[in-house]
Amino acid sequence: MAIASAINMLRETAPSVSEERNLETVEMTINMGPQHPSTHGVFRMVLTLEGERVKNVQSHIGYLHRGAEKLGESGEIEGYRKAMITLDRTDYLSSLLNEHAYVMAVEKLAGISVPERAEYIRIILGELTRINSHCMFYGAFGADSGATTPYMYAFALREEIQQLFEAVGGARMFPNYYRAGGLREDVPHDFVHRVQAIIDRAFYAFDDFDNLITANEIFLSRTRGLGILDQTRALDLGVSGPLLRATGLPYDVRRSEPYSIYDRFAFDVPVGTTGDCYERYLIRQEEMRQSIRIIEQALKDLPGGPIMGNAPKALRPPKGEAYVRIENSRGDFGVYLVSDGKSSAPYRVKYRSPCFVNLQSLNDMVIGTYIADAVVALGSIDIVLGEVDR
Amino acid sequence: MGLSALAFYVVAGVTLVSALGVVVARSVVYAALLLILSLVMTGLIYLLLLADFLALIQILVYGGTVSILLLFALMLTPPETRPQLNHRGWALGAVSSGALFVLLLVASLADTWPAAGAVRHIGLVDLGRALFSTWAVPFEVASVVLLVALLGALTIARSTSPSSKIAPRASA
Amino acid sequence: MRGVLGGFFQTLKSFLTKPVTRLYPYEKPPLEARFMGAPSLLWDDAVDEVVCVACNICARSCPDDCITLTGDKYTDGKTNKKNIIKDYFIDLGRCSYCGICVEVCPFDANEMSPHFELSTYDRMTLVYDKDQLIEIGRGVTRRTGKPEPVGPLPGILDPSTYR
Amino acid sequence: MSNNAASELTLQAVPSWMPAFLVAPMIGGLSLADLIALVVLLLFVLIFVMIEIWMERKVAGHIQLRRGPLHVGPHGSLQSPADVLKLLTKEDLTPVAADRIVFPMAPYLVFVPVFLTFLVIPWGPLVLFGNFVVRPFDLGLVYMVAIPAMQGIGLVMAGWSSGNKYSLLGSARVVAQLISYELPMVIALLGVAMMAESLNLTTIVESQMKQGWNVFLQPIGFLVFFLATMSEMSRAPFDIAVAESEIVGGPFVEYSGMRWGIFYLAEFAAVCLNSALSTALFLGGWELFPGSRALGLGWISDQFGLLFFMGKMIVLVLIIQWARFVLPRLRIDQLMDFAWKFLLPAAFVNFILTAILQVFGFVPFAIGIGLTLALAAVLLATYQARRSPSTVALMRTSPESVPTSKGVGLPV
Repeated sequence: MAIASAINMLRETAPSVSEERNLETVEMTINMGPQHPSTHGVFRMVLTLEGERVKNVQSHIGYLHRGAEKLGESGEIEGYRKAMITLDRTDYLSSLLNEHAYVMAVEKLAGISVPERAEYIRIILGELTRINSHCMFYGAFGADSGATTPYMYAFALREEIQQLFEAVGGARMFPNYYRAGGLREDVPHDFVHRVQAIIDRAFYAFDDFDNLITANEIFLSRTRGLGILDQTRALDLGVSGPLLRATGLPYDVRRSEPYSIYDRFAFDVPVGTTGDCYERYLIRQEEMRQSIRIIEQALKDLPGGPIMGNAPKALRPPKGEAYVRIENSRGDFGVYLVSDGKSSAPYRVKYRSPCFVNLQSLNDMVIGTYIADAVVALGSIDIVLGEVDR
Repeated sequence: MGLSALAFYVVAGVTLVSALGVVVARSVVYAALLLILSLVMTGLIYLLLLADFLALIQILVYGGTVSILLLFALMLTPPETRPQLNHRGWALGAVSSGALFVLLLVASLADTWPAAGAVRHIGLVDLGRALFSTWAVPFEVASVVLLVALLGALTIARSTSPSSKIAPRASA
Repeated sequence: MRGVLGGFFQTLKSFLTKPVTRLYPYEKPPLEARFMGAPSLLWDDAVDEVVCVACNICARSCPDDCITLTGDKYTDGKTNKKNIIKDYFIDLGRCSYCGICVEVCPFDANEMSPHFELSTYDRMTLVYDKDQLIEIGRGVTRRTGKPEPVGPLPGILDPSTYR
Repeated sequence: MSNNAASELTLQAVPSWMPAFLVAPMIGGLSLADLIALVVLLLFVLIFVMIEIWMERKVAGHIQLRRGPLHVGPHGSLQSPADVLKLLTKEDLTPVAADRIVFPMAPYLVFVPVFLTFLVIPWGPLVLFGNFVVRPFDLGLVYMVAIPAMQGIGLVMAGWSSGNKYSLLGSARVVAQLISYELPMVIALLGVAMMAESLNLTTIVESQMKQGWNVFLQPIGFLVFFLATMSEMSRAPFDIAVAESEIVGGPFVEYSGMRWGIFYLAEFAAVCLNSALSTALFLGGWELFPGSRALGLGWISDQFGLLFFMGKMIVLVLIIQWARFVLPRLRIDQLMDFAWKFLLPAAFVNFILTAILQVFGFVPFAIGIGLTLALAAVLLATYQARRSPSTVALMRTSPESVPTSKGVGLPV
């Protein structure tokens, strides 16, 4: 009897090892962001983990929502100018590229022509902005994969580009320099000289970038084969920019539907084959070099002449709508404007921001990888939260 | 009773108290931490017996490695859901450990021990010679046992569990 | 292995080059001629009074609504303006330094000054009144829309220092 | 042999090292000299850690085109004392979810093992001051493996008791890392022990003066030991336990003030410790250059050995710091792969080669080294061929042949 009861007691207390459940790791939900060093601002991922592995990820956005589109529709006077101020601050890394899209939309809406010189200057500054933004990606991506030095390398080059922006537009990040019909004012007289100096510097800088981590075995093993997005899935999600090109599709708005004067320049569109994080990185590295090519050609052909077209002083476009797409540093950026023909502010402003769309691919990339990979995959999308949340 | 005896009583007392704590503690992690303490104290007892090599190995293996593994397993239960130990089987535990204690007591009283001062520090060279000549077979048997345990652990770990159903997307 | 070693050599190279840091509080950054700091009110030295005529266009054009001004009847008779400002406030904590107020001003009465060091313990001190705005605007000349000045601009980077 | 147990257990008869610190106070055997030595050692560690932190920040600064600390003292050299003052005056927070008993205890359990390990290091002689070899520790090699292993418990306790999931993940990583890297490290050390036929660190240094530095006789062993210790102390690129871009500092997330400072102290003391151990075990300790004794220059090492030891140690510290600012971080599975698939086999190869050297002499050993290197080269080549770096294709396409937004189905 005593033995039987003892055995019963054992049965009660002993853990049932035979059950498979006991070998499972307990699921853990961690809250990455909005205050996390590698969620690029105020992005928040809720990760469901099994040990180190990510089982599920849920993204939360909106922490930086400022209603940029609605603010763009306000204003009793100068509404078309005011919208650009808030647009600049959505994607704060490609502000001049987005300004370009916006002024093109206004020009289309109001039927304003742009002088040659202004177009060339817009191209030069836009491509510099692209380099500026890709530098930021380079630094942030390095930091996400655990290397601290790329940030500083990237910022040394960014600093000089921003110094040029300050000289041209008066501000380093949000110059508010383009106007419907041209530019706010002409570039400084030593503009060509200074851009040339930046190009010369950039060639060395890109080599330095490459030497630092591009061929690094640890970096390769961290990024290759990670976050693969195949072409059909990418198209289904509406992904654009370097993410789409990494899947092998040479879709670049500058090439596919050349806007402004991009059809005059020879440049190559880098495409990948597998669509992993490393190829996204390589594509951005190559795009910086191609941007330099475009800038060189534009500088050579930079014409003189006026910088303002036939824009009226008080802008009041006729009733209608306009949609303009450009290739900004993150992908296919679109501006949609509606004018009611009466007010001096747009009736409706809508931005199609590439980050917001690209971010939808996060779940495809992250689920099934490790936490460390989740950070790298998020970095490879190169999000700017200001643009995602708007 | 010299100072060394005093040292022994202090160390042995701490060992016993912490060992008792292992059984009594309601939190598994506390139990594990107290177990580590008692294991390290056992190492100190070895030291007092002039078995310095054994003491260090005790600290390395039990204090450093085994206990970390133990804590590792416990940690995977998040703090808010960590199991509280129930003491339902205490009677059985008391009886079995009491029996073991009696057995050890009888065995140690039956054996003849060297006099307190006759404890000799055994050098590493002698230890090595003993392990690889006199005790070579048990030594090898022990290693085989460890290997079997290792393989068993591997088999359990690699058995199909729900966690392995998530295919890693990263092929790297 | 080669990639790792390449990183080591690259960092060794950058270890031996000159740092790019500017010691900001001790070394002032080179400000470009067009640098847009806080908006300021311009002072007409010829008649020794403020240029502004309180037309309120800047306040209405401001995307951030950071300008508040009230006008007064102009009685001095030195110029032929009808109104002059009584109060003029700019909340620099809200200002986004876009320069629209300068652009839209029909009287060239304001300009973006190089003033940018705004650190303070109290955000109310960021609301600049008329006198402060005139003070930071002293010596600033109206540049926007004027032809480019000839000669080297301050803060131009010498290309020979890059490498 | 005396019959009196108490007199038996004096510092001379007891293997003279660990009781000196732990048991000696209990048996009344701690001499004033021991006490002074301990205080001096503690002061040395504290001061060296401060210098080391300043060094690291300067190295980081200049590598990253910055300047590093500048304002406190000449070239910012007093930045570390200033930081210590700041940490001392900072509020010491204990999170609500933290465990009240374990949480405050953890930092000390991390630092104390590191400090205790400093006892075994043979610092070398200096003229006028005599030899800084503290004691001839017979089991030095076992001691220096066993005691730092205790550090892991402290880290696990810190991670668990913080009540933070990030720190929990961090301490899970610490455990995996410690267990994987302990093994290759110990096996790499077997080669050293076999070369010197002793576990005594002083003997190991002296044997290197006779037969050449271990770094030349045991290059594989040195590599394995150096990398394994770098991983043990969680330094980049093996810093997955604190990985600030993933788990924001791991076990230390919730610590603040001086408790956090003690973790920091332990981390940097560990860098110093492991550099010193590498110097003693592989770089000939306090010898000026290999073979200096044969050239009749042994007296330089005998007089100023301490300086050479410190010099080598600082060079190693600089290399460790350099690596931190170059390399990205490994992922946890890659870290495990590296330990089990590369370091462990390499350590075994080193072990076998050392056995060959000791039993069959130098010629078979040299052949073995050659074969190993050839094998490694072949393996590396196949590995590289298997994963040749991909490049991005440049599409020199005309605008017409490029897909348009309609063609790719992007929303208009």
